[in-house]
Amino acid sequence: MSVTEVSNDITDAFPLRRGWQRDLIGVGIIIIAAIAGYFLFPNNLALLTRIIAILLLVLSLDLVTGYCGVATLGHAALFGAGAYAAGIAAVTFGMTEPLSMVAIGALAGAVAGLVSGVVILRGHGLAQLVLSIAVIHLFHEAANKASAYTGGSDGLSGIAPDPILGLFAFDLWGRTAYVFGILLLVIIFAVLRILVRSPFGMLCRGIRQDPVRVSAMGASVKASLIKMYVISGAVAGVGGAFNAVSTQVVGLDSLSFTNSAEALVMLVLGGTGSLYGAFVGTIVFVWFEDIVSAANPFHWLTIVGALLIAVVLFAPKGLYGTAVTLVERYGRGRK
Amino acid sequence: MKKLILAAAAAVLISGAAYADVIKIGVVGPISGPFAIQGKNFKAGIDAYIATHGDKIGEDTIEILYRDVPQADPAQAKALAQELVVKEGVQYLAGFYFTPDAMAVTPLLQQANVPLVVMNAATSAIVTKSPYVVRTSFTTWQTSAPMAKIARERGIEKAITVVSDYGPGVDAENAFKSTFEKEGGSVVESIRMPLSTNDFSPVMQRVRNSGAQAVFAFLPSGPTTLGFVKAYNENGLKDAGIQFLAPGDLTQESDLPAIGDSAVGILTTFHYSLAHDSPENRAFVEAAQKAIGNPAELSFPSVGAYDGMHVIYKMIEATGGEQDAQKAVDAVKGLSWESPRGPVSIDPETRHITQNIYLREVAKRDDGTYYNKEIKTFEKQPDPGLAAAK
Amino acid sequence: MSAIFQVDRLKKSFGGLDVTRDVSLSMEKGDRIALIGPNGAGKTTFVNLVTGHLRPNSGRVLMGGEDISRFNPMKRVRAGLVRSFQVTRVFAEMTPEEHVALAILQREGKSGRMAGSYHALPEVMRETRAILETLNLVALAGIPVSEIAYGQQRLLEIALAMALRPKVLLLDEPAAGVPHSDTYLIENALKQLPDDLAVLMIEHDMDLVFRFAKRVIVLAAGEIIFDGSPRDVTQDARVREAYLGSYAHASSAA
Amino acid sequence: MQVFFSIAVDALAYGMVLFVISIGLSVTMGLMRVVNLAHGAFAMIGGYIASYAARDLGLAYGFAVILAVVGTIIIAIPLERFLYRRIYGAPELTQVLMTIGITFCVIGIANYVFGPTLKTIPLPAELQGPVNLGFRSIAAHKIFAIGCGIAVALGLWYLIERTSFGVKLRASVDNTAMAAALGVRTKIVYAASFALAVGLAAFGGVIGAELLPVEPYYALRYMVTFLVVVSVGGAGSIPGALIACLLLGAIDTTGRYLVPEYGEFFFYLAVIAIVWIFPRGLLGRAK
Repeated sequence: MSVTEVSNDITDAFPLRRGWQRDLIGVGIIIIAAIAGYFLFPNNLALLTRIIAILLLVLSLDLVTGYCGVATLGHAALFGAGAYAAGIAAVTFGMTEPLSMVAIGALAGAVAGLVSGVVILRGHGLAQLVLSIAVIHLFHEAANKASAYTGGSDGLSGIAPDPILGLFAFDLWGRTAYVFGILLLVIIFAVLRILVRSPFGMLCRGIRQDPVRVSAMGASVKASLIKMYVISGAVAGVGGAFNAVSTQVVGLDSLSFTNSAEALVMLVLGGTGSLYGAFVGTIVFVWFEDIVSAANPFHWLTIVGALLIAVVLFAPKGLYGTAVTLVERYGRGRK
Repeated sequence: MKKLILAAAAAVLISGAAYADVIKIGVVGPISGPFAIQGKNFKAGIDAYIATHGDKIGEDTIEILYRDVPQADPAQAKALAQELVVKEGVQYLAGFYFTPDAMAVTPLLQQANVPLVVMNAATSAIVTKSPYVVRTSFTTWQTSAPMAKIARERGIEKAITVVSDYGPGVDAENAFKSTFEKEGGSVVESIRMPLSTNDFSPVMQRVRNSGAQAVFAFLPSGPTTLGFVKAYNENGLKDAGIQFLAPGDLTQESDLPAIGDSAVGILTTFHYSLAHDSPENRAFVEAAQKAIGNPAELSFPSVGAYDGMHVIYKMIEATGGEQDAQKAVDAVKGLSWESPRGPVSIDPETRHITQNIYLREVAKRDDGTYYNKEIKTFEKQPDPGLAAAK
Repeated sequence: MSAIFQVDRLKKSFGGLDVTRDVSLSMEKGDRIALIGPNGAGKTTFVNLVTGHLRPNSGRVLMGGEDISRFNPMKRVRAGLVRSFQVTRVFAEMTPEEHVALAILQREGKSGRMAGSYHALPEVMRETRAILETLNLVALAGIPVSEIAYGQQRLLEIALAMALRPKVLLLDEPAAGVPHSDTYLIENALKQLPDDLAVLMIEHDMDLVFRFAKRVIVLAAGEIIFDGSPRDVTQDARVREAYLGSYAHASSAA
Repeated sequence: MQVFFSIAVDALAYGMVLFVISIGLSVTMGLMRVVNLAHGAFAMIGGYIASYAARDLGLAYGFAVILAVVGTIIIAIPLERFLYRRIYGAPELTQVLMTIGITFCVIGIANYVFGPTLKTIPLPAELQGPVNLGFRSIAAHKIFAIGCGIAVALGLWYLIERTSFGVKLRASVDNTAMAAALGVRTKIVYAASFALAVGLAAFGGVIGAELLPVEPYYALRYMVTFLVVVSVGGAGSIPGALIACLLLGAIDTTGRYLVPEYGEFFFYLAVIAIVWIFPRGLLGRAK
C-alpha cells in the first residue's frame, strides 16, 4: 500500500466536504421552509415566529445537553435573562432599537449562562439536575421580586420596538417579526454549525463522551464547559430578546421551570447533539400542541403524553436521530 | 408578490367584516392545565348566555373560538390572539384569566380594530392599556377594599395581612392596608408568601404571635387555599378568636366542598356568590350548571363570562355586525343591566364594571353543602385601584 | 545527564493502610522501563499519584528538575507527563482521525478555536495521517471508534499519547484485554514511539515486558523491591518470592 | 425558645410528610436507576382512589388507605410491564421523556374522570382537629403522618438491609447479569421493587393529602419538590432521604417563619449549598 493510496483512503473514508454540504443543504432547507411558511401560512406567522424563539432556546440547550452532556432543567434562565434584559432596556431605559435589544439580550444571556454554568457544573447526574432546578427557581423568584423593573407577575408590557433599521415596523400580521426571526435563526444556525465542527466543538463532544480522557489530554473540562455555557447563554439570550421584541411583552413564564422542562422535552423528542434534532423536535412539538390543543383543548395533554411515550418506544434516539440511523442502515444495507 | 398577499389578506378581512353573517368571538383562557376549571367556567358562562339568549343577533350568528393558555404566558397569549385576529378573523377578543396575558394583547387591539372584553383578569391597570378594553369581572382592589371597612365596623383595631407574593396578592394587601389605615385601624404586619408554599403552619404561628385580632388573606383560588384554611383551624387561630377575612377568591364555590367545615364562619367580600338571591341568578345558575356538566365545578369566572357575553351582544347590536371597535366600545360605555350578581354598569371613564360588593359568610345548608351567604351589600362600587395607582 | 522525570519518596496511605511507601525512581530520556508487581502491589495508585489524580501524603514529583507536585492532572499533561489507561478511554462516537487531530490541536493550544476545522490545517492533517499510518490505523480513520475492534482501540490509546508528544509516557497495561495473538500489534506500536521519549510501562504480559524494557522495577506491597535489568530480575530472590513464581523458571528456561 | 420549639414541631411534621411521599421515588431512582418523574402521578392516583373510597363509597379511612395502595399497584403493573421495562438502563433523558409522557397522560385521564376540582380524603374523627401540646397546638393528622414516616423508614430499612428480598434487590441493581447468573430472577425483583415504590407513592399521596391536596395537576405541581428531596438525600439511601427531608423541612419551615418573603430564595440557596458540599447527596451511594 503506497502513501498516496493511503491518503486517498482517508479522504474517501472521511470526506471533509460532505459535512459542509450537509450544512449548506440544512441552511437551504431552513430558508426554503421559511419562505414556504410565509406564503403557505400567511395567517399563522405569529405561531411560526413563536416557534423561532423557542427554537433558539432549544438550539442553545442542545449545545450544553447534546454536545457537552450536561443535564439541565433550568435552561430557561438564560432565555428569560435575555428576554427581560431586552424588555427592561426598552421600557426603563428607552433603548427600543431592535438590533441593540437583541444584542443586550445576547449579553445578558451570556452572563446568565456564566452564572448558572458555574453553579450547575458543580454537580453530576442527578445533583446536576437538582442544581439546575434550584437555579431556575432563583432566577424566577428574583424576577418576581424585582417587580419595579420586571413588572413581576403582571408581566413586563409596553415594549415598543422601533422599526428595524428604521424601515420595517412590527405589524399585526407579524411579517416583520417573522422575517427578522428567520434572519436571526439562519445566522445563528450557521454560526453554531461552524462552532460545533470547530476544534472547540470537537473537544466538547469529547467531554460528553469521556471527560477523563479529555483531561488526560491536558484540556480543562470545566473551563471548556463554562465557555460553552456562555455561548449557549448568548444564543438563548438572543431567543429571549427576539421573543420580547416580537411579542412586545415578557412574562415570568419565560424564566420558569415549565419552560425549561418543555425545551428539554422538545430537544429529546427531536434528538440531541446534532442541532437538526432541535429543529425537528421543536417544530413537531409546538405544531402538534397547536393543532391538538385547537382541535381538542380539553384532552390535548393526554395526546401529547402519548406522543412522548410513543417516541421513546419507537424512536429512542429522537425523531431526527432515529431517522438518521434508519437512513444509514438502509444505505449500508444497499452497499 | 408581497403586495398581492397583502391585498389578499386585506380583502379577506374586509369581506369578513362587510358580508359576514357569522361573527366570530375569540376566547382565550386556561382550558387545560392547573387552572382548567376556570377555563371551563368561562365556557359555562358563555354557553349559558347563548343558551338563554340564542346565538343570533339580528341576521348575524355568533361563533365562539376557544384558545388555550394553560398558565400565565403572555407571549403565547399574544400569538394566539394574533392568530385569532389574522387567521380566523374574529371581531371580538374575550376571556383572559391572567393579567399578564390580557396585558400582552392590548397593543394589538388598535391595529386589529378589535375590542377586548376581559372576563376575569383582575389587575386594575389593564383597562388603561388600551381604549378598547372593557372588563366585566372585578379587580382585586374592588373586592378587597370593602373588607377593611367591615373589619373596622366589627371593632377590629389591629390586623395582619397574609398574601401570596405575586401581583394580585400585593394588590389585595395594598387595598386592605390603605383602606384599613384610612379607617383608623393598624396593620401590624404584612406577610408575603411564595406562591409555592405548601405548609402554612409556620405562617399561622406568626399570625398568632403578632397579636392581631384579624387576619386578612389572599391566595389564588385553587389547591393552596385548602391547606391555608385548614392550617388556620389546626393551629388554633379560629379557637383563639382571630377573625379570618379575605376576598372571595379564597372561598370560591368549586373549592368549598373540599374545604368544607373548616371554612364555615369565614368572612369574605366579593362581587358574586352563586347563592345570590334573584330570579336572574337562579336562571343563570341553572343554565350554567347544565353547561358545565358537573354543578360542583361552577364558580365566579362564569358570571364574568356571562356578563362579558352580554356586553359583546350589545356591541354587536350597536354596530350591526360591522367591525368597528371604537363604535362597539362607545356603545357599552355607561351600559347598565341586571346581572346575575346584581345591578351592574360599565363605567364610561374606566370601562370597568361598577357593581355591588357583598359581604358573605361561608355557611352550611341543610343538605350538607356549603355556600357563600350574602349578609351585607356595598352598593355600586367602582374600582378604587386606578385612583390608588395615581 | 540529568533525569527528565523523578519521583521522590512518594507516600500514600488510605486510612492507615500504606499503599505507597517511600517510592522513588528517576527516568532519563529514552528510557524504557517496565513497572511490574503482583496484584494489589499499588501500581495503579502509583500512576494516579504521579499523574495528580490522587494527592500523596508526602513526596514530590519532578519533571526536568521542576517540582510539579502541586500541579493538577491537566497541568501535568501540559508539562509533558502523559498517561494511557488500563481500560480504553476513547470517544465512542468519534473517529480515530478525530481523536488524533483533537490531541494534536490540544497540544498546539488550538483546541479552543471556535471556527474552522482541522481539515483546513494542513500541518495537523499531515501529522494525524502520519500517526495513523505509523500505527496502521489508516483504514479505520473514518469509522466511529465504537465500531472498531478492541485491539485497535488500544492502538488508538497509544496514538493519542504519541500525538500529545509527551516527554514522559506512562502506559497502564497497554496490552490488557487484547487477545494474545494480537499482542504483536501493540508491541510494534510501542517500537514506533520516539527514541528520546521516556516510557514507563505497567504490564502483566511478561513476554512483552522482557522484549520492551531495558530496565524493570518491581513494586510489591507499595514498595520498590527491585530496580535493575530484566536479566537480573528473574534472579532476584525477593522478586521470585514476592511474585514471579513459576513464570520466572519458565522464562529463564526459555 | 417557644418559637424554636414551634418551628421544630412544624419542621418535623412537614419533613415527615415529605419523606412519606418521596421515599418511593428514592427507591426507583436510587435503587432502580430510573428517573421517574411520574412518581407524583402514582401518588395522585393513590389519593384519588382513597378519596373515592372514603368520600364517595363511605369506607373507613384505614380501608381506603389499603385500597389506594393496592389499587395503585394494580394500575402500575401493566405500566411497568410495557413501559418502564423498556427504559431500565436507558439514558436519563430518555427516561425523563417517557415518564413525563406518562405523567401527562395520567393528568389528562384524571382530569377527564374526576374533573378538575379538589378531592379530599375525609379523616376519621381521631385524626381531625388540633392536639394541644401545651405551648401550641398541632393537627392530629400531622402527628399521624410523623408516625407513618417513622414506620415507613424502619420498615424499608429492614426490608432492604435485612431480608433476602433486599439482598436480591441490591444485587440485581449493582450487577444485573451477575445476579441473574446466580439465579436471581431479576425481572421479578425489578417488578417487585417497582410495585414497592408505587405502593409507597400511593401511601404517601394519601397520608400527605392534607398538606398537598389531590387534584389533577398534583402530578406535576410537586414533582420538583420530590426530585429535590430525593437527590439531596442521595438517591437510594433511606437514611439519606430521611435526613434530607428533615433538613429541608427545617430549612423551609424556618425560612417561611422568619423571612416568608424570601422563603423561596432561602430554600433553593440551601439546596445549592448542600449539593455543593455533598455532590452525591447527603448519603448517596457512589456509582
